[in-house]
Amino acid sequence: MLFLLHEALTNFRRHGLMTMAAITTIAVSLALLGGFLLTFYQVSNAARRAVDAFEMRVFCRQEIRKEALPALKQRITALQGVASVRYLSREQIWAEQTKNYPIDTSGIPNQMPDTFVVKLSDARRATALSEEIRNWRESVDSVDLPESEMNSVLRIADFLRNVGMAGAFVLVGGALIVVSNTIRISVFARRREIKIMQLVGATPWFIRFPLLIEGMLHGLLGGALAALCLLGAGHSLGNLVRENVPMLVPYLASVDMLRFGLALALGGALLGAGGSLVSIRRYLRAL
Amino acid sequence: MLFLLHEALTNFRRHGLMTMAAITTIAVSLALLGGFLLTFYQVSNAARRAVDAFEMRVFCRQEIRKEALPALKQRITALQGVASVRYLSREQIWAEQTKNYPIDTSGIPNQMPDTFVVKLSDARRATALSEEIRNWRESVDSVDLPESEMNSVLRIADFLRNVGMAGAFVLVGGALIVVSNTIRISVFARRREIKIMQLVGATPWFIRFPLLIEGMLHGLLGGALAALCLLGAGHSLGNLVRENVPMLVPYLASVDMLRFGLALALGGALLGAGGSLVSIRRYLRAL
Amino acid sequence: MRVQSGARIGLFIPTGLSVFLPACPPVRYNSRAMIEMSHVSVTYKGEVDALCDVSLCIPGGDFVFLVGPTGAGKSTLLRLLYRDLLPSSGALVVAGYDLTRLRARDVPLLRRQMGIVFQDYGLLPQRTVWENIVFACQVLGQPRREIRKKLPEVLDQVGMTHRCDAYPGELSGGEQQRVAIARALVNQPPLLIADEPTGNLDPETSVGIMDVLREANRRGTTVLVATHDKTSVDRLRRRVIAVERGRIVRDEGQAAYAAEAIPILTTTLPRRNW
Amino acid sequence: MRVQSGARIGLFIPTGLSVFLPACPPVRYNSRAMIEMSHVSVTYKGEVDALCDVSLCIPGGDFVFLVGPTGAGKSTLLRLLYRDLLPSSGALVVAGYDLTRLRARDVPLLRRQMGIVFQDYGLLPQRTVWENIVFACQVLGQPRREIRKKLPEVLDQVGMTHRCDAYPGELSGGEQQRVAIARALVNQPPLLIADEPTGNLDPETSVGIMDVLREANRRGTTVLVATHDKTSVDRLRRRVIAVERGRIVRDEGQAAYAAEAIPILTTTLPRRNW
Ligand SMILES: Nc1ncnc2c1ncn2[C@@H]1O[C@H](COP(=O)(O)OP(=O)(O)OP(=O)(O)O)[C@@H](O)[C@H]1O
Ligand SMILES: Nc1ncnc2c1ncn2[C@@H]1O[C@H](COP(=O)(O)OP(=O)(O)OP(=O)(O)O)[C@@H](O)[C@H]1O
Ligand SMILES: [Mg+2]
Ligand SMILES: [Mg+2]
Repeated sequence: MLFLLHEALTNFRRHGLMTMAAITTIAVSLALLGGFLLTFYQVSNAARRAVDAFEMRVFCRQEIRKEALPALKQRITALQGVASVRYLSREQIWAEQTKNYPIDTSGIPNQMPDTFVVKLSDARRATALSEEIRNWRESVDSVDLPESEMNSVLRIADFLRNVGMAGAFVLVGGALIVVSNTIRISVFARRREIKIMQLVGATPWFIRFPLLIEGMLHGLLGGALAALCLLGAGHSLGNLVRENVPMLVPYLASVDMLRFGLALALGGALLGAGGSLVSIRRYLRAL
Repeated sequence: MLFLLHEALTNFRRHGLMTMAAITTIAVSLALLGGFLLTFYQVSNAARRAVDAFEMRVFCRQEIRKEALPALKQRITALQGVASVRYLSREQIWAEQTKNYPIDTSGIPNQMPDTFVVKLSDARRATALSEEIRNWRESVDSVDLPESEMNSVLRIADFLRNVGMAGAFVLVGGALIVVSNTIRISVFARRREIKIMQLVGATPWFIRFPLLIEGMLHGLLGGALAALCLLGAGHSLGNLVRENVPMLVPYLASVDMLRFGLALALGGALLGAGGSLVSIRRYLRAL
Repeated sequence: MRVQSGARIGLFIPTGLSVFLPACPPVRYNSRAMIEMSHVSVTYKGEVDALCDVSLCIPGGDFVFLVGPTGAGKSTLLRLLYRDLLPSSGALVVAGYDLTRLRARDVPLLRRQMGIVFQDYGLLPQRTVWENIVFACQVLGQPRREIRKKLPEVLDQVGMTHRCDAYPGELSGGEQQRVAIARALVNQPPLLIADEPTGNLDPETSVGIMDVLREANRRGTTVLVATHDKTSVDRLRRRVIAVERGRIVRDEGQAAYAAEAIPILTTTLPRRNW
Repeated sequence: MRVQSGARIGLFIPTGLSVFLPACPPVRYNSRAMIEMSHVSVTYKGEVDALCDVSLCIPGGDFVFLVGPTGAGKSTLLRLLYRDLLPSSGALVVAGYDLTRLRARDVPLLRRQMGIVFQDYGLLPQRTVWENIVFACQVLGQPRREIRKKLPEVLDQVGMTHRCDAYPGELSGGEQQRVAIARALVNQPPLLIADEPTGNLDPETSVGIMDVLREANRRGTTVLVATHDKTSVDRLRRRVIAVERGRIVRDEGQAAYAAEAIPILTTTLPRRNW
């Protein structure tokens, strides 16, 4: 075991160029893949938050009694898909109106209704919810929902998610192609060595294992390199966002970069090991 | 010449695996690069159009004479950074207001001013323009500019452009690394052949030229493959956008995909040729 | 970490290595013959007939020369024995393994029964002379301490002790050939197959190498040598199998040798006018 | 497109090819000697002294054997001549080129003056026998029609006509060696360097190959052959240079040969007890 590991490590020295090439190629592929996944995650997260930012406004009937309001608030809160409910009294609203539009409101009585501002936890249920609440005729006058904007944003978010998923698949495919090509070539360049080892009586596993470990190490190092790059890039990008476009900050999702990096490195290792296994098999099978 | 080309082509057959690996790797790299560039172009274009969508409203003084309005319109249009000016008479506006808010407007006289809706050709000049127009005290009452939203969008657009540029550089670097690795390995695998050719008396160019052509063809084919994929992907993405998120259509830029594909293929050829040249030199220099 | 235990880990191959050896050994025939070939033919790519209906029996402990002009099929015959090739037809039993029925995963077991000197040496280019020979021992799962003990001896036999840290690319043709021989000998295999082991050696060294082979034979190894070196063939006076155009044209045992020595060797006599 | 013109383009190498030949040939010394070596030493990697203070003069038209035990430095000496190596010290003029001053880009010019048979054959593995030999001609910019005319002859000389569409990997050792010899001979170079050209050949074929070399020599080619094949050395009775541990220990011209033949050849005599 130890000896085979040692083999794999000395192979690094023996095939300097190949090692360098394999590691950097894997690093680039995984960095691109990881970068895309992170971007995709951030974008779809931002889209989700944009949708979440939409509020539904429930306007109560003018004749509603103040005592009935807490019960109504309760009733709305209890509905499925509602995240939070905030009460705005008609006096509050009117005070604000008169402050903002002194000309338009001068000499007019307070026509504003008591209002509940409803934040939704599931934007997709918005229409259904508004329908339901609108049916409470005894207390609710009307429900205001920025339906068309919300639908637009929802559709865009959906679209982005789907396209992003497809893109991720394509990228994974691309990374697989590139990495497997690299490993295949580097095993191909050693087919004579493999042949000699077989002729000397080495079992397939005896040949395969060091190459496997080597491929795994290539993948691991490449993945780690990619993770490092992404960590750095993500950090400085985060800073840039905070400095230049602070209005985007609420839309940022925080990512556990340590975990992500680990996943990337492990993914690389898996990719490398798998790639070697597959490409060695060809040369081992020919007796 | 012809003979050397023939050499390069038969090398395709001689090194099947290498050829396949090189072409697919180059194709993947270039497709990713191209895809990123296209996305980046679309996004920054969309951001630009979003900024362009903002309008400045110029409210005229109540006492302005109708005859003075065309001159004013002329004057605004003549300003630098103004794309178009649309006139809304106070009567028009009031009519719309009364229709939309019958309760709020009933029994009030028309307080609306004559208004010019100004589309900007350069959002960056918006603040300066508004300042200037605001100074025309004799005819202009006030200027309304959605400054904060506009600034937000502008900053986001700028940010996206800069990050995109950086991303493009990183991607170009990544593609260069991957492609040069691939070509380097495939030349490395042939170093013995190159050595033999030298010993038989072949001049460096006699060795280099077929490899160069070969690298170029790899790049060309890889680039063409990438272009084809992008063409297909772009087309179906465009259709998807039209079907699912029609509200995004006005933000779409049309790209001359034929030209883009050609550029990609040519870029690939250049990359391949350059990569081979550089990596062959190493083996040629050693006597 | 104690140096002592670290050193031990470094020196021994852990028993976990045994997973790399096939679990159940295949059936071995109980035959006195080391090599039994009957009606074997080999056709490359359906075109070149390299061997035609060759039958042959080499008992264990024999020392056999395989001679014949270039392209006669000597290497092809040897490649059959270590199952680098499968015969197009015919039966073949080597060291008790029926090669026509041997499963692919048992091939390493067969090859561990033999030491092989390849015509093109077949040294691993990225390993030093020492590492090349060590590799052949590690394949058998031998503990490193034992390997370290026996290596100097075999290197000394072929006279390559002074260059043991060189890479094959840094050796002369003859030196590479001697390393290949050392690698084949190091495990004292029951069967030794040597393809042109003295092709790049000067006559003196050739004689030395042949003596090493003879010594191995005396210790019980069956030796099969393909060679053009008729001087050695002549000197050792062992069984000679002559191949020509894929057929065995002569097979002269040790007994018959003395009487028919001259006809075989005519071509090597300096005076021959060709 | 007319078939006729298409065929012509295919058959001729356009004159545009001349850009691939260096423009100005380097100064060539007007010396009668084909090879002049004086006080040449070669030290590999600062450790191994492969050649020590070797001086040597081979006039044009000579036929010289280079003999010596393995690792003596024969291949090293030959590699110097085709500038695969630069001497660590000393002066070296080959075919009129001063190798210590030859610019890298003029090296191809030097190598075109010679045909080389490498000890490890050095065939291009991805090309057939035919293509390998064609390549050596194309390097000189010869028109394809001419190449096609002379190839069969040289293939016939080494007896490889029947295998001319095979790849080197599909040939036996001796066959590869013969292809390498054919490639070296095909351009009828002024200088022929052969490293162990008969190492993998049977005695009969060896004699045939040596005759081919002698024939080339008779047509004016200077021939330098490193070999262990003392039968041939003996038979041809030419100048013999013996190298041992990097030094020239004997240099016996054709004239001196007859008298001193026996001492050189003792080691090849079958009866010698070693
Ligand atoms: N892989 C192959 N494909 C096709 N033909 C082959 C292959 N290997 C060998 N041959 C042919 O089979 C014949 C016998 O080859 P083999 O290598 O057995 O000869 P040999 O007796 O070893 O010759 P030498 O003494 O030159 O090594 C030759 O004609 C050779 O060209
Ligand atoms: N690239 C190298 N690096 C280091 N040492 C080398 C190198 N090439 C050859 N040598 C050493 O130089 C010495 C002379 O080698 P050379 O190849 O010239 O011998 P040779 O006379 O051709 O032997 P042979 O008859 O076996 O081919 C040998 O000891 C060899 O190990
Ligand atoms: Mg052979
Ligand atoms: Mg040599």
